[in-house]
Amino acid sequence: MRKHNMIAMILAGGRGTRLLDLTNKVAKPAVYFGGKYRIIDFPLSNCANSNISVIGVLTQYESVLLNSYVAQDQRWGLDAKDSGIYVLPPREKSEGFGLYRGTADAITQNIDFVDQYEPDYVLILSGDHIYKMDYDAMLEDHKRNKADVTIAVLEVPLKEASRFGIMNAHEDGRIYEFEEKPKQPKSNLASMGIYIFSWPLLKQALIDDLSVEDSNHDFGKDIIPGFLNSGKRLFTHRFKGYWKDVGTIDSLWEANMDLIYHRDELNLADPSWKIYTEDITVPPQYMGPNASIENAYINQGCVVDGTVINSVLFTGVKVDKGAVVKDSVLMPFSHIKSNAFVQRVIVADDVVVEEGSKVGKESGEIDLISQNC
Amino acid sequence: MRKHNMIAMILAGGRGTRLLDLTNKVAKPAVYFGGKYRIIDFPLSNCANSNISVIGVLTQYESVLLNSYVAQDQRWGLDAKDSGIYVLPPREKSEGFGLYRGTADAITQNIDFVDQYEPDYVLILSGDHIYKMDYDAMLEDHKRNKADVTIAVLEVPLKEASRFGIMNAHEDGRIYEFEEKPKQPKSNLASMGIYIFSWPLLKQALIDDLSVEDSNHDFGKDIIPGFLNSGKRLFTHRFKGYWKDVGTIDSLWEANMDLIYHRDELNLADPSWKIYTEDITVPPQYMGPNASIENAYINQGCVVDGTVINSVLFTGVKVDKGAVVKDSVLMPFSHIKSNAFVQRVIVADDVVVEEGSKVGKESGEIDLISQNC
Amino acid sequence: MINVLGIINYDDASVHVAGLENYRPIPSLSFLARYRLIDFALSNMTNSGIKRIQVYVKHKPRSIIEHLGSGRQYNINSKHGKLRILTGEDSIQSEAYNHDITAFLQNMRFIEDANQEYVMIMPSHMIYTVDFKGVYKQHLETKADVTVLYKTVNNAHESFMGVDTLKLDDKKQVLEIEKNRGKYKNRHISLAAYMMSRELFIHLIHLADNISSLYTLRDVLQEQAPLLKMIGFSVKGYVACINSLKEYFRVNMELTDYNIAKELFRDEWPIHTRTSDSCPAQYTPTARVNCSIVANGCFIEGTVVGSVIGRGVVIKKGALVENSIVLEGSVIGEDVHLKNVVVDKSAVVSKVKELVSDDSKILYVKRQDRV
Amino acid sequence: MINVLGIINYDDASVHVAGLENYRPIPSLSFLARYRLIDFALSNMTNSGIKRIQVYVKHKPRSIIEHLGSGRQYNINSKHGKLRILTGEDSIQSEAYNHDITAFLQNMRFIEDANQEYVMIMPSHMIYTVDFKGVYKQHLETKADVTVLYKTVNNAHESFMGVDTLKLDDKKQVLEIEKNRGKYKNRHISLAAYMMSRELFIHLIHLADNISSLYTLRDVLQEQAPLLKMIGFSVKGYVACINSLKEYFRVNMELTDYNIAKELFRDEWPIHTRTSDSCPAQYTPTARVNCSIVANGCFIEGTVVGSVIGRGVVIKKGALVENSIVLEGSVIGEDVHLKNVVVDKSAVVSKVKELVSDDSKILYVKRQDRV
Repeated sequence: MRKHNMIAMILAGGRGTRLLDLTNKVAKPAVYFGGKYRIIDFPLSNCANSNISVIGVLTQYESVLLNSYVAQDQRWGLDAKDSGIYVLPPREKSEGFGLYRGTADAITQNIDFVDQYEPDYVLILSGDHIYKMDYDAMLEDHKRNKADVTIAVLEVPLKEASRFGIMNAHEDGRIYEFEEKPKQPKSNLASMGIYIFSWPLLKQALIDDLSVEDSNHDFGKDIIPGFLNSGKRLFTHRFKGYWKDVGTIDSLWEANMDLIYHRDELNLADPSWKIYTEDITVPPQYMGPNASIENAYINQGCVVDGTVINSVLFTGVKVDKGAVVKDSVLMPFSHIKSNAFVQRVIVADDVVVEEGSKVGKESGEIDLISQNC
Repeated sequence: MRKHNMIAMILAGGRGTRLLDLTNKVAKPAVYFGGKYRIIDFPLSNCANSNISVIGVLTQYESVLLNSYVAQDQRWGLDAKDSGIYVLPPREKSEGFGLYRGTADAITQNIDFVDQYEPDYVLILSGDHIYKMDYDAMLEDHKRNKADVTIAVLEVPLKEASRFGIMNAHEDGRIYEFEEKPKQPKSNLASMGIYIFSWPLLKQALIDDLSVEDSNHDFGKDIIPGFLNSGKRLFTHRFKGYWKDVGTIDSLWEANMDLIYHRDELNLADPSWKIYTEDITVPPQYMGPNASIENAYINQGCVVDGTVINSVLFTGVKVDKGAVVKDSVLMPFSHIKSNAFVQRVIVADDVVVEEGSKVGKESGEIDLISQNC
Repeated sequence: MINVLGIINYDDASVHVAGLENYRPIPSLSFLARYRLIDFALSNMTNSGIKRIQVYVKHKPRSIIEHLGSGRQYNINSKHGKLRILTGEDSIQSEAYNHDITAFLQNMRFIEDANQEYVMIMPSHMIYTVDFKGVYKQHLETKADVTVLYKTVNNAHESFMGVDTLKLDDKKQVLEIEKNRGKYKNRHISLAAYMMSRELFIHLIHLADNISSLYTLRDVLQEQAPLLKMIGFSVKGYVACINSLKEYFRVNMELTDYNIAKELFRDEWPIHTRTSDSCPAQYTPTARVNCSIVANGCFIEGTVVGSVIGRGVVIKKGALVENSIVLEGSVIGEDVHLKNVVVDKSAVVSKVKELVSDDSKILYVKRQDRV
Repeated sequence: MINVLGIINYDDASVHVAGLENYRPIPSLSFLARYRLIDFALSNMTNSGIKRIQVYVKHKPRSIIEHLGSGRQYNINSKHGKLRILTGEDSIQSEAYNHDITAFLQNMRFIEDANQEYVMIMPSHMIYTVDFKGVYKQHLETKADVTVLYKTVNNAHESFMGVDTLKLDDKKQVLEIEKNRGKYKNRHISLAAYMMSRELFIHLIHLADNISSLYTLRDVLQEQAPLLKMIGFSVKGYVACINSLKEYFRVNMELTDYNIAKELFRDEWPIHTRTSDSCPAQYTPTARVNCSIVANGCFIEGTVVGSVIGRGVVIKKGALVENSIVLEGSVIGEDVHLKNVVVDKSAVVSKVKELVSDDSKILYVKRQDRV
């Protein structure tokens, strides 16, 4: 097995129950975003663009779709000889079966997997977030600081800081304190849940953590505080740019709308940092004689002969003549039939909105349309 | 998702305990065979050569190595757009966690996976056997016979037939009876555990089987007899050629020796039906000034400066000056140091036989050398 | 499974797509915003279960090499299958000698070493879909020496100029092959796609070479037609032949009608191509787009009508693109008006505000040009 | 990470491996039973973290296209990375004009569009291992215009004929470049491998073209050497230059000594190549093999001494192969005796039982020949 400098482990076990029916059949990281992507395309593409070639994806729950989605490593170019994406659900061992009990435990149960590659460093990521980030630059920071742990942090408005895990750091970036959702935050540097650990050190900490009786086996609650207490060198890595956790139907809708209203914040057209995804075989998009398109983000395979305003249309969506789609997100292969009226909704994949139907409302919460109507 | 005519499901959950230490760390399908291969390379390469492009591999137990091995689908050329090898260990569902309770249950728990590809046919295979077989020809038989189920069978000596599942069939190949290990076998056609099912039919049978109280959820014990009883069209597909189940150290050693003594039976040099495997980066094999090679099967990366007789040497094996290797199988990167004497053994991967050591014996059972000595 | 070696042949020497062909070989001509011509021939082959394919490229192989890669996007198994790109290996003194028979002879060992019993030979400039499993079945059933694909058309007086037409008897046996000179409306147009045994193919190559060093496969087939059992296979559905800039333009325009395009793009017969991993097309509040085909990665602020817009094209505010084809990566500047124009890759039209022509003449803007 | 575009350049026009070069370009020359020459340059690049690589191929690109594929075997990410095969796009009238500067000019847009700040240019006929991260570091530290790799040798009177040598001052600054005429034993041999900014590279290409349409990159560098800060980077370990059949033979033979080969093949610096998926080598009870390198897929019944045996070679009973190179797929028949012979691919030596030469002259058997 070829030695690798750094491998990535993506925590993709999130169930995403607040995304309602969207996560009935798929785990949250496999939820659609941005006209052609799934959320987990972001960390996976970031890895590929950051020269990381081995990735473990830690899944849990009903995840056959997520598992088979990420297993196609050529989608992210990770099909070179010593590259690969490996799906790591909980497994039976001779000592019996165990679900992952916490974020740290998910790694602990896969120490044998990581050891195969003899990495110097391990990058821990979440599969739930939308952002573009160069992990190679973060590793450079880690090395320059001679850090034991480097934690990516994001400036948040101070008044919102109490919703996050906050890192209190010296000017040189060295962290002296970590507060989970502090009532009186001392800083506005929120942890993004992205860590680089020197692997031998992490491995030892994970093994030690197994025998701590009241441990939650969690990075934020146990491993990071443990390192801080034992005087290890923890450093921040500042991230600037778009970052979003799309935990609810409203925030998922908002993030999609950001692509229309805030094109520069999350620019998916940048050729130097492409987000890769599944390549579905469909013809190019067709705009019919009655089409009216205004402020939209539309993927190939769409056939539009109606009106589309301020909306995101995924692969293969059809909007028939006379139909009006406003302020909405239409997921793959959904079909808005003629004279239907669709406003401020997310239409789930393969859903048909029948002729003349009206869904959504002018204001308030975003509706999820997950059944034909 | 593109519709597929036939997909394959490989039962790869075998623990292989009779292979002793060889299966401590890896499941039986990942055990090494034939100088450069692992056992599961055979069914996987057969699939690739038979134009099957989607394969589910059903694993169980401690299988991280097996899982990451088969996940590298480019090894078998299965990295085209709509191709892939998918690892399917047991998983948690909303109704709780379950191991695979039997061969049929392994498929039942993955009905959702199979359904993604809308196959007309499903091929069920075992990951444990060494053979070359064209499943496309078997499918042709299945279609021509308008069969509901086609079962690959092999002629075995009648006196050994009572060790197998025996198919009693009419002249046209239609099976009228199945006997598991019969004391008085009526035929010598043994089931190879290779089935083609028309998927809609199998799916219904699997669902029905769930509610049968005393079912073993096993193809041989439940599903096949059930189909026979209900008058379905079951046909044999005759296989001629080399086939081996390597369940013990002795039979694994024998199968390796077959490559030297019976070159024509399992010809791995045939360019029209290659067996594909991991491509480990090593230099070509070196034969030193003191090498003496006689009747051997030697893979790239080996460095031989000693005597090798009637033996199989895997990738990267070293045999130093003055060492003698006779009638043995040396697994990857094992090292026989100078003046050691090795006879009738399997040396496990990475094991070192020290200078002057003597292992194995002239006759009797084959020893497995799994520790440095 | 069909026991057939696929061969994408050179396009006929009479195929000339003025302007565009200076920069890439015909097979890698951009088509309908996201395809290359060769995608249709290759998708037909792999969708039909042909797994080993040879692609002969005359000139400038780079774009083909990059577009095809290992053939993964066409669902070719990268171990058991094989997509081989073959060029003439020796330097050719005169262009006249640089034809398909020369290329086949130079690569004869790859034809001889194949273990398929039959070959299916076709060029890449004919656009249609066909299941070769049906062709194979007919070929075996009729015991034909050669099965030749054809399309019965009623517009041979306007399109398919210079293309071979077949004179068939009532059993579809080919009696004669002659060029379409545009005299008649109704013709059986040969698609220059042939199935035959590999043995006969090799024989014909050597025969052609013996008769004349300028003979092409088409020439030897025409000459041998009376001696061979050559049977036609009728192709249904949409067929186009891209053999001139005029036809290239007309066909692209015709397919901006979704009802016509549906004949070519059927769910069960995917046309595969290489993904560029570009993001969805972006339309700003000022965009107006009708009767058009738009590829991913475009950024559209202006008005587009009856046009084909390639990947990553930018159409700026106030621009009006009518009845035009804009290829990958080009920029149409503010207030520019295009009508009946083909803009080649990575060009910028911004200084000249009017590039307007009537239907009878198509304007062409060169690759990377600044206009 | 290093911010470098890798360029595999044409080999020097003085490189001629008689016989073998008629069938393939130098970069795809078979080497040491299972490699092609280009594997070494490419492995050096990808092992060093160079992810975007251009390979310039002069003639007969097929074997290179097939060998390289998408570059997966060299660990190039197939999305973010890029292995691009570039050929001269225009037909060249005279071979003298068909040099590297012409090829760079014809593909200038791919050089201009790259977003790496530096380039690393090297040919494929020099065999050695080097970590370009070290070169990059030195290049930045010394603020050199050009860093040129060299090897200090003591056999310049026998090997490296016609290769550039460097005259260096004590700070490794290059004072002069001159051809090795074999007059001296101890020389600093230039490996024709240069690191420079992409900007300077583009400048030099245009400069060369302005000075003379026959100037190569090497020529302009030699001429500009006094004006540039050109610093040497000393390569340690095994270095060979395959510029003649004699050197090709000698180097293969030299590397049959495992102790010498160990210098080139180090565990932490894998030399990648394309797998042929062949089975292990088979030795029958009559086989005798010493001091030799054997590739997979061979079937050996005879005696092999001090030789390099390529993939899938068959050596029959009674055959004696001494001090020879047998390339892929060839068959050495019963009782045939070879000594100091190079047998090209897929040849069969069976009728002539003695092909024996002394050390001073190497015999060559053509590809697919029947002897």
